Amino acid sequence: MRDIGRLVLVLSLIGVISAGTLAYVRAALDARIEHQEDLHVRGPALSRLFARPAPDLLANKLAFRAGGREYPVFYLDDGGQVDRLAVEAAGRGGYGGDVVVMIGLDLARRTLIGVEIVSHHETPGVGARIERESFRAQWTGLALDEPVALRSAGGDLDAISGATFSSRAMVDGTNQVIELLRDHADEIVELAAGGERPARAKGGS
Amino acid sequence: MDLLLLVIGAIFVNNVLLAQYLGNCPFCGVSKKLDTAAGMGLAVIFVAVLASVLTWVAHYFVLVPLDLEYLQTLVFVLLIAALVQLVEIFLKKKSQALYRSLGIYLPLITTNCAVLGIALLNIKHELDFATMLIYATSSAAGFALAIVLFAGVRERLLLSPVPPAMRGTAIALVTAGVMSLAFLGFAGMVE
Amino acid sequence: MTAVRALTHGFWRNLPPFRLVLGLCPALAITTAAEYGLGMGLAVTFVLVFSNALVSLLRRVIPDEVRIASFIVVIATLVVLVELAMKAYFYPLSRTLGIYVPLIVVNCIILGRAEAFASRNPVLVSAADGLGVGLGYTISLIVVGSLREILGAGTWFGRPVFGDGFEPFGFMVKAPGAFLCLGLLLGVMNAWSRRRGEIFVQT
Amino acid sequence: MVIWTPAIVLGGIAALSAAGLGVAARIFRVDEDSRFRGVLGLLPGANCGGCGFAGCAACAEAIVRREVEPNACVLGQTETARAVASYLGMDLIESEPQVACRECRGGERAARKYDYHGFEDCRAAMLYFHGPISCDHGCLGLGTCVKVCRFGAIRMGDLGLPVFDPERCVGCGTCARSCPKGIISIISETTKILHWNRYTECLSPCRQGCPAQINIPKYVAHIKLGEYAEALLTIKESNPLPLSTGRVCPEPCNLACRRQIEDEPVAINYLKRFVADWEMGSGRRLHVPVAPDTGKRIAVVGGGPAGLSAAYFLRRLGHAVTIHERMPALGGMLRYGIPEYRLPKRILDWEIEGILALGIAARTGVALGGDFSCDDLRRQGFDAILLTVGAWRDRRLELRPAGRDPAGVVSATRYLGSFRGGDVAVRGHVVVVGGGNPAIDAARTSLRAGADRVTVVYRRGRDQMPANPAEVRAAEQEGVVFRFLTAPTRYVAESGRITGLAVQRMELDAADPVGRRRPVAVPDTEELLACDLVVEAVGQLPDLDFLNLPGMPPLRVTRWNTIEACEQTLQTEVPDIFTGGDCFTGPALVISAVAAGRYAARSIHYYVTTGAVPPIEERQTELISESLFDSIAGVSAKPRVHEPLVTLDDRLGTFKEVEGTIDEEDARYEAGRCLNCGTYCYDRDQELEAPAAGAESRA
Repeated sequence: MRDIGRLVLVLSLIGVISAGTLAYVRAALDARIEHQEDLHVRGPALSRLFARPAPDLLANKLAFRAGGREYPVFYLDDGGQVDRLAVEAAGRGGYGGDVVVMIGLDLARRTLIGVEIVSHHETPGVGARIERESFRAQWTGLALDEPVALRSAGGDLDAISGATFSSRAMVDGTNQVIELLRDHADEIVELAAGGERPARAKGGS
Repeated sequence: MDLLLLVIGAIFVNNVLLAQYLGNCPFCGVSKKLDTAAGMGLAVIFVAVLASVLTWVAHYFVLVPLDLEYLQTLVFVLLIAALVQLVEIFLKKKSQALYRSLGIYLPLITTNCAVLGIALLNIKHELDFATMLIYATSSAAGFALAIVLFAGVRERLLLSPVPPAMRGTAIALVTAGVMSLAFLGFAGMVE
Repeated sequence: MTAVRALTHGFWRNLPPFRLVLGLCPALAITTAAEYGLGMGLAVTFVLVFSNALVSLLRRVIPDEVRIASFIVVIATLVVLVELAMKAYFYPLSRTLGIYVPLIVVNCIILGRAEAFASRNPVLVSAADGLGVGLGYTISLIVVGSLREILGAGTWFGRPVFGDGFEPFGFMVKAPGAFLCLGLLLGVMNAWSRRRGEIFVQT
Repeated sequence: MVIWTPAIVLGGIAALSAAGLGVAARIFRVDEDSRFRGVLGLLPGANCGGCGFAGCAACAEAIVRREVEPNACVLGQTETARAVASYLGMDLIESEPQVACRECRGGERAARKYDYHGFEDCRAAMLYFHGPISCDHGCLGLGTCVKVCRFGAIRMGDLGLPVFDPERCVGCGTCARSCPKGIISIISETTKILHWNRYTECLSPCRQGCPAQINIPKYVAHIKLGEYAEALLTIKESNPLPLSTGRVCPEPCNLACRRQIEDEPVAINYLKRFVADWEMGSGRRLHVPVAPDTGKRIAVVGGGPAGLSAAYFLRRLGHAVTIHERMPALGGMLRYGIPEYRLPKRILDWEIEGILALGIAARTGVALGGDFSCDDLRRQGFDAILLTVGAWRDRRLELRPAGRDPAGVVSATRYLGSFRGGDVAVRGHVVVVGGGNPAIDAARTSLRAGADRVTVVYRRGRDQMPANPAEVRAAEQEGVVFRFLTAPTRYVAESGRITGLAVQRMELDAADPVGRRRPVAVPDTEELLACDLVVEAVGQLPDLDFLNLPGMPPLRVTRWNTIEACEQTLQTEVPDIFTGGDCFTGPALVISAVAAGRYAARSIHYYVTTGAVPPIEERQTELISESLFDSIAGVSAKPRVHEPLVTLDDRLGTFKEVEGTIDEEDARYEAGRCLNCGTYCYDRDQELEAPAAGAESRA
């Protein structure tokens, strides 16, 4: 029995020390990792949506929790007024998993500025064609108040032929954002305008 | 329909060995004979499914609630190592027949990236429990398929006049490349 | 076995993945470009040096039944450290290498060196061995990566090497190209060794 | 806070895993070969699969079962391989090279069952009626081994047989496994030394006939090609004394030679002597490979041919050997029994020097029993003792008046031994009693030492004489008188000095179907031979008196006064004591002693490394009976090379060597007479079919 005690002791000690070290390092690097993630993952999408260099935009970030999900939200508050938002959502049902989209919103005109793909795992050459400018252009100028749908489901958007799953995931992501805005637009604007940072977004990997 | 696509995708299109490059060391080492390759394939299916279940549970019931996802690699690999060793000890004592056909391949699996890879991919794709089971099984089956096919090819290769410098692992890798090219063709089956 | 000899062995005699046909998965998966090869190689080197050193330190403490488990925890800790550091400082690289960074844990070279060498040798020599094998591995990955990048994308470390007229062999950066490239390189190495009259056991 | 949660979680999981493993390891304990654990502990344990086995455990098991070499692990390399090899007490490939070699010497010579035009692969060809050739040992020549070799070490030679490049071969054994005929083996020097003929092998008759089982066709073929070093090394795989045996061996191999069916046997011993002399004349010694040290110490008691041979082979197997010799110099009967004119001492010295140069220690002038005991040897740390004390006690005629020798009567061993310096003067008429080689040696020595007349008295006929016929012939040429069917009856002495020997005519009784025909005295035929010296050469016995001295093991003695030991292993009843040579068999040939030395070395090697001596299955002891060869088609008569005897004038009155060495041209010619036999096949001088068919049609 003493042997087993020794086994347990040695392995758990190694485990404890490992976990402690990692937790410490992780805590020390957390902020940096999140910033890096924003800069490299969301930055390109953001800068294309708002036509500005990404580092300027990343500071205005908040994480909004609704319906059991967390949505990273970036906002522009030129001249003190929060008028434009970019909300990220994971569109479900893609062929290779979630399609993460970033939707630009113009609150004043209540329209969509556009859509950018943050990440996806679609098949190159097939589902990956959702990245094409010509496909995404359909989003620009859509009204913010109604859910969108593919033509096959009675809506206005043309799906990419052969990539229905991928197109559907984009629509799903868009509708999540539209719903979020419908229910919580004021809270978000208030949060952003107040400059009050909510609890930091939990950075997954 | 979705499930069928998932299965075909996992076995053929995204074959663990030939498209995702996972588990190549035993692929080269153990594929010299057909029966060893088959044993290895079965052992991988067995362990990959078991490990997937264990790591999936650990992930969603321990790591996520405690916000410790960054320990994923560490916890998974520890669990898999312990699991494999346990199964081996158990099989050796309880069923000599099963141990002979499967058990001796188990140690190889501790360091088989295919098993850890499948466990990590389950989480990365955010699969639910049932889908995860199917995905893990078919991915591992893809491994088994590839290694068995490859062993067949290698047995024939022994008879072929290969330039001296290319004999052994070198020609095996080139052959694997050709097989991988063939598997690339499956990409058209889905979508 | 002195530290210097341990260090130099990794460069030719034990050069992975060619001489030691181990650690193939990353060698195949992430060598689509020279840069990724360099990144992966350095990550592996870091893990190897420290895992060898730690295992060598702990070799007398760890009981046999949990030897593999303990080594794996040590290695995994180092790998997660690399993973975190890579995310914090080389984010794009960490995204490209993706799942293959955590998979360094099961790279047989690392556990192999830990068991075959570090668990029997003093700390410094073990670390030197890790450095040697790691650097050898890095060089191999860079070579494979360069070849695949130059042929498959027409660039080297991201810089174009051919004129505009060059049509890259897209095939080289895909899976079949990886196997083919590694196989042919191995063949070339064998041919060279044979010319030099070297004899070695190849499995 | 941030640190504690993960620490507890991971610590918990780790503790659970460890507890689970610990408990499981105890509940599900399985007992296994202890060596397996040991080997597994030495392997890296990374379970990478690089070796081709399913994990380190499977690899360890294969190593323990000796299915693969200790260096099977690709990860561990030299350090691991060395550790595993030393743990198992095995030789490591790295330190002792193993190379592939082919046993068949020409499958194309075997009779064909059908023409094969299928897939160029031996294994495929074997599927059709067990291959196109009828010989079980014959190479099919389709080159499967060439294709499977990963190191390019095999190529197809001109003769349609694979040729192995020892420089490239790593001894992996792939070719041996792929050969469907099983005629490729992976062989190290150690395996060659430990190997003895089996009935299941392809063995030429001469190889079966030689007690030492020298691979005669192989070295003869080397000589034919002018590869003298290879030829000599081939001989030295089974015989460390080519210079001596090349001079004194009566060639039992020759009796079996197939060449004599058509003309005369190949002069095998001349060829052996030729290459041995070639080495001595070349001024440098060939390098003889020695296996890495095993750390075992063996004491050899007796430095005669058996002891020297055993010491030589034990040393080549990697053991530390010390020879203990009673006489002031090594060589035993080679030195003290065989006269100078047959084996010059200078040549013997050179040969023994070469053996000792392998790293063998020798203590001379120390007698077992008098100066040291077996217990002393054990105390000095010897792991095994080999007794090769020879047969030094002379049998005596029961003719001595009052049990005392008159002056002028001497035993052959003492007589021959006294001529070491060659300065003993002999006068008058010398009578030698006996018919063995010692008798002839004594007779010819007497002539050279100045005797006026020499008579050999032997109680049976010429054909029953055990001495070499060639020696008898040479002695007659030199003037020795032989009195066959004559037996001594009593000594005639005057004042204590011999003056004559009374002898009686004998005749042989009716042929006994089993035994030798016994001589019976013919009554009333006694006559007196006046003489000045009588040499009794009527046989020798081992002198085993030392066994009764203190500190000696309780060894049993047979009724022939030889040491009792197991025929199969040469191990005595005391496990660490082995024996061999004349003291086990009674007086025999030098080449038999050499063979016994290697045989004892094999047993001792297994005894000190594994603790037990495995028997040799299907060990070949008798000639394999032949029915195929009552004539040899396609072989034309080709005379044997002449005997290189020195002229009679040069021989008499001196102890100069009587036989010369054949020259290179003759050696190549004589080697060309060899039919290069396998068990069933042989080389023809010319093609058989064409002329025969032509002759028939014309007739």
